[in-house]
Parts: sequence; C-alpha cells; structure tokens
Amino acid sequence: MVKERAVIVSQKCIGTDIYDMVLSFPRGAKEAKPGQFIAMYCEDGTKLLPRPISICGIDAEKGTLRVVYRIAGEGTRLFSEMKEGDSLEVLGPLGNGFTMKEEKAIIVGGGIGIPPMLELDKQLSCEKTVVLGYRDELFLKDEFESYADVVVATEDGSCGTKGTVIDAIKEAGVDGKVIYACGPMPMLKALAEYAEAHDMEAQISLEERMACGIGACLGCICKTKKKDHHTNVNNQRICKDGPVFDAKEVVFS
Amino acid sequence: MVKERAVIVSQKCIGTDIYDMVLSFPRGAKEAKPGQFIAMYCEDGTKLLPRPISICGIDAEKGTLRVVYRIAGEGTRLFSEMKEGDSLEVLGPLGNGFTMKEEKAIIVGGGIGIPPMLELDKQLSCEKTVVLGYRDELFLKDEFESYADVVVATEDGSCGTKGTVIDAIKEAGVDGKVIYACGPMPMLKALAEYAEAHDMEAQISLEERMACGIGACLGCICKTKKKDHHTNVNNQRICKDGPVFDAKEVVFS
Amino acid sequence: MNLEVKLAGVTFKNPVTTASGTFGSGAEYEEFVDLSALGAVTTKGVANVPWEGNPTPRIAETYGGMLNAVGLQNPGIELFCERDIPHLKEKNASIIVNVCGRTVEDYVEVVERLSDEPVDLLEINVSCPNVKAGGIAFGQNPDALYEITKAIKAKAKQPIVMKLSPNVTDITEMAKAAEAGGSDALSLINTITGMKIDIHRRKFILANQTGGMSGPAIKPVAVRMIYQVHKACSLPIIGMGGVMTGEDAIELMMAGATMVAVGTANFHNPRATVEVLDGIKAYMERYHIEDINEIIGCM
Amino acid sequence: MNLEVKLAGVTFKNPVTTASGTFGSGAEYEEFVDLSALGAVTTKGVANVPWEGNPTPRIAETYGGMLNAVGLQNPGIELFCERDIPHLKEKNASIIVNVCGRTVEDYVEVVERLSDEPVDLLEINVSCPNVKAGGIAFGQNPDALYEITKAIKAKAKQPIVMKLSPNVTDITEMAKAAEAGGSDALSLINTITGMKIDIHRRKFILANQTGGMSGPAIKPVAVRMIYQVHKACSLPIIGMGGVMTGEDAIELMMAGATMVAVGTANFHNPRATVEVLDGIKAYMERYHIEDINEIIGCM
Ligand SMILES: Cc1cc2nc3c(=O)[nH]c(=O)nc-3n(C[C@H](O)[C@H](O)[C@H](O)COP(=O)(O)OP(=O)(O)OC[C@H]3O[C@@H](n4cnc5c(N)ncnc54)[C@H](O)[C@@H]3O)c2cc1C
Ligand SMILES: Cc1cc2nc3c(=O)[nH]c(=O)nc-3n(C[C@H](O)[C@H](O)[C@H](O)COP(=O)(O)OP(=O)(O)OC[C@H]3O[C@@H](n4cnc5c(N)ncnc54)[C@H](O)[C@@H]3O)c2cc1C
Ligand SMILES: Cc1cc2nc3c(=O)[nH]c(=O)nc-3n(C[C@H](O)[C@H](O)[C@H](O)COP(=O)(O)O)c2cc1C
Ligand SMILES: Cc1cc2nc3c(=O)[nH]c(=O)nc-3n(C[C@H](O)[C@H](O)[C@H](O)COP(=O)(O)O)c2cc1C
Ligand code: FES
Ligand code: FES
Repeated sequence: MVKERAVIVSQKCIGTDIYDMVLSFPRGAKEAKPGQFIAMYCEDGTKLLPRPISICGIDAEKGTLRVVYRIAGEGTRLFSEMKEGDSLEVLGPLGNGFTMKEEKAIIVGGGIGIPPMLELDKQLSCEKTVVLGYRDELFLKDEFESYADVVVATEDGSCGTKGTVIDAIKEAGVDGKVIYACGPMPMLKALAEYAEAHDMEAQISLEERMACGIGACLGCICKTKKKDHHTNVNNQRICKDGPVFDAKEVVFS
Repeated sequence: MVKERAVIVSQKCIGTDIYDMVLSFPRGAKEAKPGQFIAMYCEDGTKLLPRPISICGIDAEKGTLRVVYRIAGEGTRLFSEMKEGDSLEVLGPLGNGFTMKEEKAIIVGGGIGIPPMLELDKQLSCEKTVVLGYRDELFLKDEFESYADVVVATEDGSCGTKGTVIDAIKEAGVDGKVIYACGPMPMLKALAEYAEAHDMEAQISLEERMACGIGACLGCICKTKKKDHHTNVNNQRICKDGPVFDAKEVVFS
Repeated sequence: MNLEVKLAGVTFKNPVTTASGTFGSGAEYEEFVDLSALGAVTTKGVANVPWEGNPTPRIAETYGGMLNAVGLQNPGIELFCERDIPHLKEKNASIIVNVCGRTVEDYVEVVERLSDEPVDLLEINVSCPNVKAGGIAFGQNPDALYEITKAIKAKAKQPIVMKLSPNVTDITEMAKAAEAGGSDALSLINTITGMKIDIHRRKFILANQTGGMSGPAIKPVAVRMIYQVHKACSLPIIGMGGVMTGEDAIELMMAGATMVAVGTANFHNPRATVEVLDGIKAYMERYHIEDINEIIGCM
Repeated sequence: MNLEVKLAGVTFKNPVTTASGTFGSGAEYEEFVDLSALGAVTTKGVANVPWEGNPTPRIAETYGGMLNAVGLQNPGIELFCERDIPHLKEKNASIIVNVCGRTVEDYVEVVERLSDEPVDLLEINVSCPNVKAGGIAFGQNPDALYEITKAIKAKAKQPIVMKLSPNVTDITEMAKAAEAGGSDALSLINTITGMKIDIHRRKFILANQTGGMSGPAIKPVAVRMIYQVHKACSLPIIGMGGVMTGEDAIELMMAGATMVAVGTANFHNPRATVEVLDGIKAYMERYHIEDINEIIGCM
C-alpha cells in the first residue's frame, strides 16, 4: 500500500459517462491483485475524501493500473475531465482482493461492477465462464471474450438474455464451483442465494461510502455473521477486511 | 462593470514574488480607467472571495488589462502558477479611479502600490513627476520613465534617495499641485499631511479586505470625515466610493 | 411548472430570495440581476438609527466560507424608507426587510415605522447582542426570544419572520419560543461564530476578533437545523446557509424550507441568485416536478 | 528547537496527536507514520463493552469537510487493553485513550479498567448521548458535565481531559463546569452536528440522518472556541478541528491549545500528522522560535 502522485497515461470515454483511465503507479502496480481497489483523490480541495475505484487491469511491468469508472457525482466528473499527463494522488492497492481458486469459476459482473472482474478473468487459469449484466449499453465485453466464454444479460433484452445475470446463468446453463462477483447489492444477494442453493462458494465484492480507505475510521462496515477480530462485533470493514467477502459470512439487510 | 472569464494572454515574473499578467477581458478593458481595480477569482473552490487587484495597464483596442501583483498568500500564489491560455473569472472594472486634473502632478507609488500608477502616468497629459518607493528591488521603473521623470526612494538606499517617498520628494525638490498616490497606509498618511502642509490636493488609493467588491456587503469601509450618502454614517466603501479618496476626507487611524 | 410559494400568507413568485446583508438593498446587484425576477429581495439589517458598524478588517476568508464582522452598519430606518424601499418598488421587487436593534424598543420602533410601507415580510435578526442582558444575543435565550417576538408581533403590520441564530445548544427550543411569541415564520440559519488568526502577524484577521461564518462550509448545519425545526414546529421556514447552486436550494427545501436565501454565493458570483433559480428549474424539469411545493419538507 | 510540551503534568515530545476516531489505534497508519514520532496517539473512543455502532452509510462528504455517524463502534475495553495498548507501547507511542459511554457508570468502568495500564491521559468524550437524560449529550448540559467529570476524576488514575462538544450556546460555561468537576485539561472541539440529503434519491446520505461535521470547514469554530475557553478558564487545551497543515496547528496553538490533534486530514492524506509536525517546525525556523511553548495562547 502506497500513496503517490500517479500520472494519467491515457483516458478515454468507452460508454455513456463511462471512462477508462490508465494510471502510472509503479509501486502500486507491483503489489496489486484482482479485486483490490485504489483510492483516488480529487485535486479540488472542497472534496477531501478519496474515491474508491476498483482495479480493472494491472500491468506490473509497465507499472500501470487501469480503472474503469462511471460518472456518479462531482468527483468522478472531475476525473473524467482530466487529460493524459495530468496527475492525481492515489492510495493503493487497498483491500483483500479475490482469493483465486483452482475450481471451475463463474465470474459475474453487473453494471459498474463489471470492471474489477476483468483482471480476475485474465489471471484465473482454471475453467471459467463470464456472466455480464448490463442495463442496455455494453462495455468491456470484447475484452472479457479474449480470456473466457461470455454470457450476457441486459435489462432491455437488447443483447443476450433479457433479465438478470441469474436469468442468464440459468438460460445458458452456466455452472461452476466458485462464483466471483461484483455489482449492485440485489444482484449480489441473488447470487449468494443461488450459490447457497447450489452448494457453491461465492466471493462477492461490496461497496460502501468510505473515509480512510485503510481500516481506521470504521466508516465502511458491512454486517457479518461472525464477530471479527478487529472490531469484536458483527461488523467487518469493507475497505480492509473486504471488499471481497465470502457471501455466507455477509448479513444482507 | 462585467463579470466574465478572462483568458491569460501572458504572465511573467518581474521580481521576487512579483508577477505581471495580461488578461484578455474586452468588455472590461473598454470601460477601465486608471486607479480602478478588478476582482480576480480563484479556480479553487475553497477560496470563494475575489482578490482585488489594481489595473496597471489598459489596452482597449486589444481588449486587455494588465495587472502586476505580489504573492501575498494562497490566492495570489495560485494566480502566479497559471499559464498563458488558462482562464479565470474576473469582475470589473471596479471602483472610481483617479480624477485626472490638468494641474502639475506628482504621481507616487510605494511597493505593491506602484502598479496602479503606471496607467495614470501614461494617461495624464499634464506636467508630472513620478516618485517611486521601493524596499530594495526595483520593478516597473523603466516603464514609468517612458512617460515622465522618475525619482526613486529605497529603504536601503540601493537606488535613489535612502528613505521614504517624502524624503525623495524633498531631496529632489519635486513639486506640483496634485498628488496621486497608492501604497502602504503610513506612506499615504505622510503624503496627506505633506499635501495639507503644502496646500496640495492628494488623491490616495486605499486597500481593505473585501467580500463583494461592488458596494453591497459593507465589508471594506474607511472612516471618513463627512457622512456619505449611502451609509448615512462616517464610512465610505473602498470598493465602490473608492478606492481613490481625497486625502482630506479620510480619517487616518 | 409552478414556482410560486406562499409563506406566512404572502405569495412569492418563486422561492429564491437574498440573504440579508449580502445584497445591500439590491441596487448594487442590478447590473447582474433583474430584481423583479427574484422571489423577493431581503435587505441588509436596518435599525432605528444609523449604525457605524465595526472597525475594519471586517472580512476574513475561511476554507469554503468566510467570516464577517460588519457589525450591522446601516443608514437607519428613515433613509432606508425614503430611498431603498421606493427604489425596490420601482424595480418591482417583493421586499423582505431585515430588522436589527440593541433593545426591544429599537426593534419595535423600526417595525412601527414600516407599518405603512409596501413591505411583504419583516425578518427580525435576533443575533444582535441584547445590550440590556449583558450582550448575549436575543436569539440565544428562549425567554428573551419569546419576549422580543411577542413585543414585535404586537406592533407589526406585516407578518414577522424571526431569524434564528445557530449558535445554540438546541435550535428547536428557540423555534418553539419564537412560535409561542407569535412569529409567523422562521428564517435560519444566521452565521456561526468563528475566528481567524493571522499567524504571521500574530493578529486576529478581524478587528472584532470574532465574526460570523457563512458560505458552503456551513450548509450541513443549515440543513440539519432546518430539518429539526421543520419537524419540531409548524411555522414555515426561509432557509439559508451555504446555498451556491440550485441543488443546494433543493436540499434546504427538502429539509423543510419554503423559501431559500442566497448569501455568500453572491460574493463569489454576482449572478448567483438567478443561477440558483435556474438550477431549481432544471432540477424540476429533470425529475418532472410540476410544482415546487411538492418537495418542501419531503424528507 | 524545543517541541516538547507539558499538559496536565505529562510531558509529550511534541504537540501533535491524532484526533480520536480518525486514526484507529494507530496500527492502520503504521505504513505511513512512525507512531513514536508523534506527541501521542489518541485512540478511537472505547466503551466498557463492545458497541456495534450505527448502520451504514456512516460517511458523507461535505464542502471542505465531512460528516460521520460511525456511532462509536468499538471493541470494548477488554480487547482494547489486551491488544491495542501493548501494540502502541511496543511502538513506543505515548497514549491518550478516548473513552465513551452511555451512562456515568459506563465511563467509570472504563476508566477504572485503565488504572494500571501504561496510558498517559484519558480523554473523555462527552458528546455521547446520556441515555438516562433523554439522549441529550453529557457535554450539552453543564450540570451533567460537572457530575460526570467529578465521578470520573474520583476514579481515574491518569489525568483526565474532558472533550467538549461545540454544539452548545456557550462553550465557556461547559469549560467551567468541567474545570469545577476536576478535569485536568480540555479537548475541543468535537464535531458539529450536520445533515446531508441526497436530493436525487430523496434520502438522507447517512443512515443516522445526522452526523458530526469535521474537517477544515469547521476550523474557524475551533479557533474561536479554543480562544474563548483559554481566556475563560485555566486548564490546558488539546485543540482540534480542521487541522490540515502546520500553519493550522500554529493557529490553534496561538488561540490557546497546548497540543493539537489531526483528524479528518488523515483521510485526505495518511501522512498528515507528520506533515503537520514538519510544518510546525518550518514555521518555528522561519520565525526563529526556539521553544514552541512561546506561541501557546499568545493572542
Ligand atoms: C470498493 C469500491 C470499489 C468501487 N469501484 C468502482 C469502479 O470500479 N468504478 C466505478 O465507477 N465506481 C466504483 N465504485 C463507486 C465509486 O466509488 C463512486 O461512484 C464514487 O466514489 C462517486 O464519487 P463522486 O464524487 O463522483 O460522487 P459523489 O456522490 O459526489 O461523492 C460524494 C461522496 O460519496 C462517496 N460515494 C458516492 N457514491 C459512492 C459509492 N457508490 N460507493 C462508495 N462511495 C460513494 C464518494 O466517494 C464521496 O466521498 C467503487 C466503490 C467502492 C466502495
Ligand atoms: C483596491 C485594491 C487593489 C489592490 N491592488 C493590488 C495590486 O495591484 N497588486 C497586488 O499585489 N496587490 C493588490 N492588492 C492587494 C491584494 O488584494 C492582496 O494581496 C490579495 O487579495 C491577497 O490574496 P491572497 O489570496 O494571496 O492572500 P490571503 O491572505 O490568502 O487572502 C485571504 C483573503 O484576504 C484578502 N486579503 C489579503 N490581503 C489583502 C490586502 N492587502 N488587501 C485586500 N484584501 C486582502 C484576500 O483577498 C482574501 O480574501 C489590492 C487590494 C485592494 C483592496
Ligand atoms: C457580509 C454579511 C452580512 C450579513 N448581514 C446580515 C444582516 O444584516 N442581518 C442578518 O440577519 N443576517 C446577516 N448576515 C447573515 C446572512 O443573511 C445569512 O444568514 C448567512 O450568511 C448564511 O447564508 P450564506 O451562507 O448563504 O451566506 C450577513 C452575512 C454576511 C456574509
Ligand atoms: C470518523 C470520525 C470518528 C470520530 N470518532 C470520535 C471518537 O470516537 N471520539 C471522539 O471523542 N471524537 C471522535 N471524532 C471527532 C474527532 O476526534 C475530532 O474531534 C473532530 O473530527 C474534529 O477534528 P478534525 O476536523 O481534525 O477531524 C471522530 C471524528 C471522525 C471524523
Ligand atoms: S473507510 Fe475507514 S474503515 Fe473503511
Ligand atoms: S467589498 Fe463589499 S462593500 Fe466593498
């Protein structure tokens, strides 16, 4: 984990309000694992807190990290306006990342939860299928296809299965032993239930509003079944103990 | 008076922490008069108030205004880091400016009060002498010399009279009917007394911390002898009724 | 799209007004703002007689805000009635007059003088020190607030809006005291007391040492207090504190404000009032809101 | 250059500590900060038993600051003593333990448990709601504050530092109550209560609706209260509220703080504490200040 000024190597718009940014962040890139995230700071002093953004690609050799993010507010809008050569403060890599197993994998991404699954797809060497859920507009799909078979669900049915990622899994008869997933809470909850019913492991990546990003402020907890070592209550810190959790451990509200 | 985004046409450092910036601000340049000022806004949202900076040069044809300022804090430091082509919000021209008379003039500038006197020097067509007071390092002196004779005082005696502008006026035997001046308060007070003693008019340009810059907030008043029309007390607004006052009207504290 | 709001029985064409003291009596902003396009112009605090205000410096910038210690310099009610009211009327502006004083009698005198003037609302600034009570502000003591409200209400011809100070332990207690005293509406928040030191000169930036903090830095306190007061009493609210954009105004309205005043933002941008109004309209369009009244206190 | 300060009889190698709740128990920041280089580490509020804290979201960003409603989640004093204190000692850090509770008895239990622990100061957070008094915080009522101070002081083996809430009408009244109750020093300020609404979803950002505002936006309030308290009572002060730089720390010290805590700044920059310390040193060098104690309360 380091904090450094990272230079923007490239940035492009790859969908409506969706940006693809490559950062030169050598020390961070060396350590990074799929499922981890970085904290990106705004240059604007009115916004003090870092924006947590998942790592979408790692190039340890070139010393770069890639992130794909959607404009969700002022901070991400400022990032989107930055240009190649601009720089910003970055802290990372943060969090635990996915635990890569050897068993047959189902890699699931929903919406802006899709980007963190790309590096995992790339690094997982076992048998695997990728399931991507979009509202309508597709992004990153081609890149996933270079590492695995991809099944798509769209809300409007414009591509693949009309419906959710669960619908797509069923329709395409996707199976496996371990689900790795990131996406909106209802999707993660449905996947947790699906995994439970099918006796599969599910590693899900959660989101919460953060302040420190490193486990100190207790801002970003999720309810868990077991007491955890750190806080001695049924909470775990998403930034430090997560963002990836065994779905069986999470209490969905 | 307009508020517009002004583009920086050029900026250079002309002394220790002293910058010379030319702004493209066509509508403002058309109206501007010597002794008026502009309010420059920081791009940084943590600093909301405008910085009042005197107009040092007017080019109505090119539509530019020139300012010369010293780094005094965070805002002016940010200005100094801006480059040609960058832009910032500017409000102006503000204030009354000098009332140009036909009588023999003594134009006095002290320290960072020197810049506003340059355009006056240029525009005043009558007989005139310029008196400039510096701590040690000279700036803008050559430019004044292209319009008038220049007498210099320095605190350390490294150039011209060692001492104050009053010392220089006496030593060089400068005389005239109207003093126009901008500079630190002790200098202005001394000039006011000198003018009084020698039966001269003195137009002095004052400074105060401002919020609105246009006469609405009553943040920037100076004590005056007469009740003024606006506030009905013995205060006048430096931003609106000034910054140039007849020294006889000002109550020095 | 309906932007009209009604507050204390008075109808305003839209919910945007100016925060007292930040907009003079409007004249200075006319080059930037059509005064008749605003819901109302709220004028700088005016007393029974002219006040000189505090020595300078009166202004200090702070992180995301500012401090002011203007000290309520004002020309006195006579000149105000002769000059500022007719001017605002000529410009077709609705008028909220902000009133200040050092004693209850001062306030009452101003309010009575305004009886026959074409003024829509009287906003009573009770953050002024009560000279008869050792300098603690009227708005910091519920009993004093109740008394002054009652005294003013008894003489006021126009509806009165007590403007509360945020420098209190429990804002709802103050709101209830003003309600009990007969206030027709409430304004909140006034500035939060702060201080800034020039560490290089070892001097206070403000001649008065302390000043009132305003600007976006204080918005979360404004939202909180507006919400608390809206839940605790039934008076309509003019909200202010850090409004820079239409979205900020919407936030204060959702918390419970019927009207919203734009203050410090004017110093950052003289067109702030109209831009806030435009921002409100844009928000309403985006979410297909027909009537601005739908969102008031919707939380 | 002397940076050593003495507060409540304890000597600290320099005046920079951490603001409780923003630095955990130090461990998370060890990759960025040598804990022994700080004046002290002030730990996250700890109660007699573990607290779950509030539901999420607990964090909201505001203009120049933030709101938190963590709700004092903590592992309870046992685990804290077993794990966090030994770890901090191993790292050679001076320790200020921040204590919270729901009743006077809760606090006293924690303080007694800490009797034999190698702790330098006990900082008592009285912004917690007093469950026996309808939820108003101990720190918002001078009598309650006096009582809890007295009860804690009677049992405490280490010097106690009452940490005051800024959400009061008159901070000096609270300072005097804590002084009368036997407090050895004071900490101020805790967070200012605020609220933020997500206008797009018409929901409060914080699950708890309100949260505590911190960060540079509140610094002017901190400076003002530190100054007022420094003038009104004779206890030494640990100052906090918006310190981002060494210059901010100097400002709080000039207002009257003997030590300064860095809070929200850590979230913006994990090295904020050491950079504040470096900034203090740079200021001292620039102005040829031999001893940091010269500037404390110099206004
Ligand atoms: C572990 C993790 C990984 C993430 N990865 C990605 C990613 O790869 N791509 C992507 O587009 N988004 C990702 N997000 C969401 C992203 O952090 C938010 O969209 C972003 O912080 C919004 O910032 P803003 O300034 O644009 O919005 P604003 O609403 O203006 O932000 C205000 C504050 O709220 C916080 N905030 C707002 N929305 C969220 C959110 N959904 N999650 C956490 N904090 C939020 C901001 O960080 C900031 O502190 C991730 C979130 C987490 C927790
Ligand atoms: C009418 C007028 C004309 C001026 N002309 C010039 C000029 O031509 N060249 C030049 O270098 N300076 C000029 N000044 C001074 C200049 O405004 C300040 O140096 C500048 O505002 C400092 O801003 P800062 O952010 O760097 O300092 P900071 O100290 O960080 O500023 C904080 C706040 O204090 C205000 N402030 C600080 N010092 C002054 C000051 N001396 N006068 C007014 N406000 C101040 C700032 O505007 C800002 O609101 C003029 C001032 C006035 C009133
Ligand atoms: C320079 C200045 C002068 C003010 N004068 C008054 C006043 O005369 N009467 C009053 O009730 N409030 C006064 N206020 C408070 C504002 O009306 C408003 O309540 C406060 O500034 C918060 O709003 P803002 O953050 O939008 O500025 C003044 C504020 C400022 C900044
Ligand atoms: C996330 C967070 C958690 C906090 N937890 C505590 C706490 O447990 N006990 C306490 O006394 N103060 C707590 N505080 C208040 C800080 O210690 C400090 O008083 C306040 O944040 C002002 O300082 P700052 O502006 O530097 O953050 C907390 C503040 C934050 C931001
Ligand atoms: S963001 Fe601080 S603990 Fe996770
Ligand atoms: S700065 Fe507002 S009146 Fe001069």
